[in-house]
Amino acid sequence: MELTLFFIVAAVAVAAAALMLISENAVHSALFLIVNFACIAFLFLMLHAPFLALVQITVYTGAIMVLFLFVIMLLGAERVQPEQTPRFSWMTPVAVILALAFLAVASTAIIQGDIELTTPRVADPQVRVANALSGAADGIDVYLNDERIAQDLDYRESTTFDAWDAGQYTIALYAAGADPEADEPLYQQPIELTTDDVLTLAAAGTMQEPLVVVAAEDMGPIDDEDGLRFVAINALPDRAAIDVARLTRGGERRVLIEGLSYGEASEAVDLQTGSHTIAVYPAGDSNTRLAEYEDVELDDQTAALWVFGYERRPDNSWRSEIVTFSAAMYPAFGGPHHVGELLFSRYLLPFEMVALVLLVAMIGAIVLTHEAREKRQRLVRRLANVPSPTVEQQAPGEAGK
Amino acid sequence: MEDISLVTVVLMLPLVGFFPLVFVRSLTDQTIRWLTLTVSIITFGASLLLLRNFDSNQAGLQMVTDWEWISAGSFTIRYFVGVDGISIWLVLLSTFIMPLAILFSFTSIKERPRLYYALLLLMEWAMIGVFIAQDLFLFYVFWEVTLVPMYFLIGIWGSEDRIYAAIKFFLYTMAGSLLMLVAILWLGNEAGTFAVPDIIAQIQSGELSFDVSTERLLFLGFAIAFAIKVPMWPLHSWLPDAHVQAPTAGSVILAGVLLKMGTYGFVRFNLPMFPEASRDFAPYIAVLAVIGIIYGAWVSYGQKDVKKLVAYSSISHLGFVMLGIFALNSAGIQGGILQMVNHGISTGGLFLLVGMLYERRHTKLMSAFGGIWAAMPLFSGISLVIVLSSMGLPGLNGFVGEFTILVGSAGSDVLSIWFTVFASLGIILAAVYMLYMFNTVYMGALDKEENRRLPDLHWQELWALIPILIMVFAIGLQAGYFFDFMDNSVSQLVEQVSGSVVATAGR
Amino acid sequence: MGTPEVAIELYVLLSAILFVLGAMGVLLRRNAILIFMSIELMLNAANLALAAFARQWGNGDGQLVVFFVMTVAAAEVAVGLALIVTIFRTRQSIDIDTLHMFKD
Amino acid sequence: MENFFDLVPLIVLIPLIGMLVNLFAGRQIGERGVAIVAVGASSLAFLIAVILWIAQVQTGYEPGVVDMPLLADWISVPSAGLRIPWEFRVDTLSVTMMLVVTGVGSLIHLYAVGYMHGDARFPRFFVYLNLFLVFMLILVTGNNFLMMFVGWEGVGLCSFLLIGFWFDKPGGEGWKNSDAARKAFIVNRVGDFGLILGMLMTFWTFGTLDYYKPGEAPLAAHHEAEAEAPVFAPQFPQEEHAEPEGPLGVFNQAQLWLDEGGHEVDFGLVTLSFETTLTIITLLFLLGATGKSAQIPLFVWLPDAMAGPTPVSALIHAATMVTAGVYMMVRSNVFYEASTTASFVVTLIGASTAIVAGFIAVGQWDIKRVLAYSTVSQLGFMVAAVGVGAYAAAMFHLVTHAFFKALLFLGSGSVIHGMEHGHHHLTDHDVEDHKHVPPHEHAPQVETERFDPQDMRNMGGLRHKMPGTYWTYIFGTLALAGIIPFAGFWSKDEILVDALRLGLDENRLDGYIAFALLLTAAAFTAFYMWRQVSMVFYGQPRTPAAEHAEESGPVMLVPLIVLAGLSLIGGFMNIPSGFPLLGRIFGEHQFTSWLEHSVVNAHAAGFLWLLATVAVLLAAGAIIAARVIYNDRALRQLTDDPLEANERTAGAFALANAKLYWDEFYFSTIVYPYQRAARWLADRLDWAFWHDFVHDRVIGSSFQWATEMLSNPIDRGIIDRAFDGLARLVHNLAARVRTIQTGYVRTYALGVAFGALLILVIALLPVLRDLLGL
Repeated sequence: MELTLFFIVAAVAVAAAALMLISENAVHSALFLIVNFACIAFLFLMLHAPFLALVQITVYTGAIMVLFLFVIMLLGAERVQPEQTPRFSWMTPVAVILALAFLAVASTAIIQGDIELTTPRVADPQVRVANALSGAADGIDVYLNDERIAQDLDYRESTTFDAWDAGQYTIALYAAGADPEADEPLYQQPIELTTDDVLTLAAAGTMQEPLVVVAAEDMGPIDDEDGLRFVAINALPDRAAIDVARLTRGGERRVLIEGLSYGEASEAVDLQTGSHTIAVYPAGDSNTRLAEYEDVELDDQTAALWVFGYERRPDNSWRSEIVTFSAAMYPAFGGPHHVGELLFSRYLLPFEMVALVLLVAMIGAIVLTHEAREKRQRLVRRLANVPSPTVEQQAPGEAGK
Repeated sequence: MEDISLVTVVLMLPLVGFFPLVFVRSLTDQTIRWLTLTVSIITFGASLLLLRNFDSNQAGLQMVTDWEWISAGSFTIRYFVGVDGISIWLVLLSTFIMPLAILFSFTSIKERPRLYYALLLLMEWAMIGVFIAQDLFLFYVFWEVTLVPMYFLIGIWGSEDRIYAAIKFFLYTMAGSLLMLVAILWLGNEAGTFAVPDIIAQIQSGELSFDVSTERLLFLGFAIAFAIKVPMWPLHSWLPDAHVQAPTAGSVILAGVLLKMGTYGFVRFNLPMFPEASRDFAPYIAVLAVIGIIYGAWVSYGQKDVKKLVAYSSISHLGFVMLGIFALNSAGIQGGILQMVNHGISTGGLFLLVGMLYERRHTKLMSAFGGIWAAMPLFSGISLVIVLSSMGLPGLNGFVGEFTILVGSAGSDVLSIWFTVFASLGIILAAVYMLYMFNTVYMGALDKEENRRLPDLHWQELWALIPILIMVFAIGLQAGYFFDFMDNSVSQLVEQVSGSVVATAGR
Repeated sequence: MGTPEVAIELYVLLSAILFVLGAMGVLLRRNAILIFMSIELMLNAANLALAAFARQWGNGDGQLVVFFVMTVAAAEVAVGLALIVTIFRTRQSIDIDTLHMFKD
Repeated sequence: MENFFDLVPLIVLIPLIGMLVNLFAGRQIGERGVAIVAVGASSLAFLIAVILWIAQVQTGYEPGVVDMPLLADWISVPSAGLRIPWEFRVDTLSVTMMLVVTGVGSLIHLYAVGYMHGDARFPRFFVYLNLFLVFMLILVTGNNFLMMFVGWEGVGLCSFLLIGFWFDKPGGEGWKNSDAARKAFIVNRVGDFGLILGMLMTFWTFGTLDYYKPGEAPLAAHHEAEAEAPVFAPQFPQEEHAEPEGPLGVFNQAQLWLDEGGHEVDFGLVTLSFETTLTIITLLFLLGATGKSAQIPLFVWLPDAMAGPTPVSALIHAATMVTAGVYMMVRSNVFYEASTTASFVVTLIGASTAIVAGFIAVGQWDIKRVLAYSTVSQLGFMVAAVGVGAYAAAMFHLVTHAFFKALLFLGSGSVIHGMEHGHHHLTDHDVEDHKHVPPHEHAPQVETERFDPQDMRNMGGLRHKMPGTYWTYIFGTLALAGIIPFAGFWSKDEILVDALRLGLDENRLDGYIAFALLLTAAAFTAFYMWRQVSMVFYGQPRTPAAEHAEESGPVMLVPLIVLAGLSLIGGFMNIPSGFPLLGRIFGEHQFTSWLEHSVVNAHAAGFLWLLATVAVLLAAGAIIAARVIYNDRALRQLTDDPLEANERTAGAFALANAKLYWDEFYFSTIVYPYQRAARWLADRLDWAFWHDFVHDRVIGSSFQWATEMLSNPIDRGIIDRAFDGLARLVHNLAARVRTIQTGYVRTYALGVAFGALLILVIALLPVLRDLLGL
């Protein structure tokens, strides 16, 4: 379906361009060009560039082409005088050959070239730390190799995402304030960061058996307006694999994740926004309900991380608890939000420069089209000093005699 | 230093006039002239305030402005300006000479006044900058900027051979300053800063030290640039060309201020930054200075052209200045600095006089004149005073400088007494060529018809000369006042050079 | 955002075709305004390619460049049309072949 | 009475004010006004000098130091220890000089009013005269060497201006005057060279240039004080002798070091013993003195200086300025006393100048030149007196000489004035008689036979025409010749006695030499003076001008009469001890004892009957000889001098007439070589060689040569030949390619498209290669 649409639009675009090229009347050419631009705008939409499509329509078709039409009308330059003796008759074949050659080379390159359709590379691996480890009094410290990435992180708290170079690291978990040189870590494990990873390092378990679960999150945009996405981590102390299910209002059980083993993170799962009741079962056993969490509230367009585990109560008893960490999703690709974000962060300077260019161009246009006043009188430059008449020279001493 | 010091104000004042001249096209010639004159007089007034605010009990820099200008890597180039006893009189000299040159130009410059006066103001800006810059790089920038207006002044408003002279002037000076640039970069690299006081402090504390040959090379790098500017014999060849071809105001500025940049450079940079090398080179430089004194005087006497005579006399006079500086003691250096000012005033005055003669007769050959005292009594009377000042009549300014220099060189620890003896010969020779000029031009019978009806001074010319006369007498009779300002700064400098107590006379 | 349904090559190919058409317009037409429009076409072709690559890499940078190209194009059009108007005023023609002052 | 010392700045300021008034308002106030201002100023200055004299006497000859009002220190470089204040010194020596300068000066001012009457630049003349007084008074009143130097150079300047006063006389005379002025200045500068060096050495020896610090009394040498007590002992208490406190002035410091002995002076690179230092300093000062006081070898300017108006010759070149050298040496008597070598040289120079100038004077025709050489000769007497240690005698002779030489110059001026008057009278008559003669016929005659009113050959018999002038002139001549009891006798006698005493008592050779030369010179003096008197006043008028010469007016005669009186009685102020009667009337050695308060080494000479008799007889003999040679017969027709006519003396006379070829010698050995060298340096070395050859040719052209070298031989020889073919190829290609440059936009666009394709191909080369299986 999309392919068909593309072919139709592409055909229209090419046709419009060709017609523009051959129209004798400049007004017609302009109108064809508008069609072409509209087609391109449509293609932008298909390329997940809604913002550009919008701009294409408003700026190009709306402003620039109107300007063209205006100038054509103003000058009455729909047609140029046909030449008596065509000056560049040789030009047409040469240009056509050149164009064909260009096209041939380009298309070969495109078809034969290495345009790979792999997953897009977004960025360096992003890492954050979340603390779902109940019982640590002052929170925890987490080290990636020797660098501390979280300090005194309290229970239910998480850090923000930070970019890291891809590579092998060791992750180590300490009680808050511990000296990494001297003290033994509570837990450590190797971890590999690869590009495009968005990882949450979730500390979980109990102080007796702490562990760090590496959860890969998907922050990419969700098509569904009300959608959200979550990842679950099994940190229940009985160490069994679990199933996670959602209980509907009607009491129906919709399984979201099956067979999540201890210390693992699930795949990202999409979910509708709203208040949910989540239940946990041993894997494959739908009768024994290990825990049930009511009214888990989740916002739309967020990525959530659920950690199933036990929480130590003030009276030192243990209770099953779900700890939720959420983060905002990336904005929709190509949307105004996305473009705007880029524009005002990484591209601020070019943006300003372009704005300046625009300003200068405007002033330039005004100056150029401004009716020139009568020409300023040019001063005739004369030689500065008139040479002196030479006077007969006299030797020193003689003058005084 | 957040507040803008008075020094910066003085520096920027000429630009206040410069920009309207450049950008406002509708000014009439008359407006341009008066605007320029007003700006230059205001600048002079502001520099007089410098004098009032100056604390002569202090040796170091005063009225400092220190801003970061360019920061590239480890290099920080600073807008670092200020005056001390060494530079204050030279700043004043610059601002003093400028209105006179401008006033004189009223009648003599008819072509393209807007450009001309704009260049003069640019010149003033750069000259003040040279004397107040305390950052080597900033100094270099100003130093080079002075070349540009002077190049155009000679090249556009000069006489017949102006292009040749302008290019020669430019190339000659440029050649020297490139060496200086290398030395500046080297030094800045070693010291990690371009700020002169910092470098001096580092050198004095031993934090920064060079081996002998490096120090000598650096010394020479600066010295050659300065020596060309002074100009010291035998690097003087550009001077007569530039002077003779330049328009009068150009000659006045050239002799009055530009040449001082060289001698000032020696005092400001060479002595405190390379004390060892200065002591080692002092006799050699003094030899050149003494040769310059005698040679300049002698060659002056052989000239037929008044302007050339005055030009060569500069070589002689600046030889005295150099001798004083490289006596490396307080009297010598202070005499040298005062003599810079004196030379600026009296030789500037002489060039004005020559310009006035040229305006009237369109020749500068001495043989074309004779006996004009009878025709132009006022002009000749004033000329007499300036000529006498130039040849060092006691009671006028020239003598005080020369005498103090000789006192310094006679008591110098690095120069033998013979330097003084030969330099004193210059006093005789100065009388010889100056009186030769005065006799042939002003005295004798008025036997040339065209000289009979020469008009006496115009009021503008008179007003250009009166300040010179005032200064001639003021310095000549009250030199103590002028020395007061520099005494502390110079004795500090002498300590830096000699590393020991200042030598005093007697015992 | 999965893989695009339409192969990116197709977009790029289309872009190439449009570009060549634009180039031919520049070369073949004598009307200065038309040449201008052809240039706009070429710019749009390039934009299309950029957008396609952006889609392919899932990277917003390409789109940003498109945005900038559009802006500069707007500037260029403003100045260019102004020039054309001025030239028309003096020469009473916008035939590019009558303008050959470049040589001297 | 000390308060009166504070008047001393006025003595400088009053002439200064007079000068300024005449400078700025001279044309407005008219000749009379100018005269009143100028003469008034100098008279007031004289009045102040008199007041100071009285004040000196009243205060017991206490020296005083007075600051200049309005002005602060002149030069002060604290860190170098250099401090030159504007300070005036009032002591007996300076007051003596003040009295002479202002006294004689006032008379000459008065005389000049008459003499310069009607001159176009009358006001300017008096501006210069007053300016001269200013500088001369600074010279004598300054309390340090540098202030003296201000005056020293300043009077030189005035001398320059006044010698060249008539610079615009037509017919080459103006140029001659200007050159004479320049010569005076430059020759003086040569002397100043020595003076400056001497001052520099003085400064580095003593750390100051002050004669004495304020409140400091001159110290006499210890041995001197004991050995030979002055007739009048110094007035100050003994304690002040012993322990002076604080920094001392140069003279006291020198005295102390001399008394201590063995002091050394450190001059940076060399160390000299104090005595050697003093010798060098004094010799350098001597060079200065030979310039200003016209001694060998620098006396040549003074005769030429007679180009100036006669009052100038009288004031500057006879009475005051030229004695500055003597004053300076007397002022530095402590130095000269200490150095035997220097004294010897001084004696020799003075004595030989006296005799050489005396000899030359015999051969001169110009009335003023005779007097000029006479002045040189008399200055030689004074310098020799300094050399033999007769400081008081030198000053005494200075004063008396001021009287009679001023008188003689003014007298000669009166003669010249009368002659000119006669000449004018004559020419006016001529013009009146020959009114019908067209001017152009008359004019050349005047031009070719220019009348010289100063040539003594044109005079004769003026005794009857100008009796007042004649009698005063006789007084002056007798005084100069040293006939008792005129002033010159006493002072000259004292010098001779001192010279002889030096020889006899200390057995010093220079004493004998000085005595012999000076005695001979004295004889010459009497001879040439009477020769002059004979030629001017005796016999019959030899020209119509002389015949019509008229006596000058009273304004000129009054100063003559006053000066004649002074020439007669001026000597009585220093009657030597042992002279009968007069000593009892006027007191003995009054002047010497007056001077002793400031000139520590001044001493009085006794009186030698024999010597006095011999000297007077010698002078009288010379006068008689002159009268015999220049008798009325010889004077009747005076184209040749009788001495010239006589074979035995002709050679000597020619030599004297040519001034011993002294000028010629200087010109050929110094002036011309210097000029030629200057021209050579300027034209050849500096311009042709250094400027044109080295800079333009060598540097400029070698740069050009290098570029051409790179472009021509290397390029043409190697690269060109090798690539000639290629070049031609490229050329042909270019010719074709050039057609591309059509100026049509579309062809350019095509080029761009072509280029774009090319780039694309290159960029995609790997892809294409794969595609084509390469």
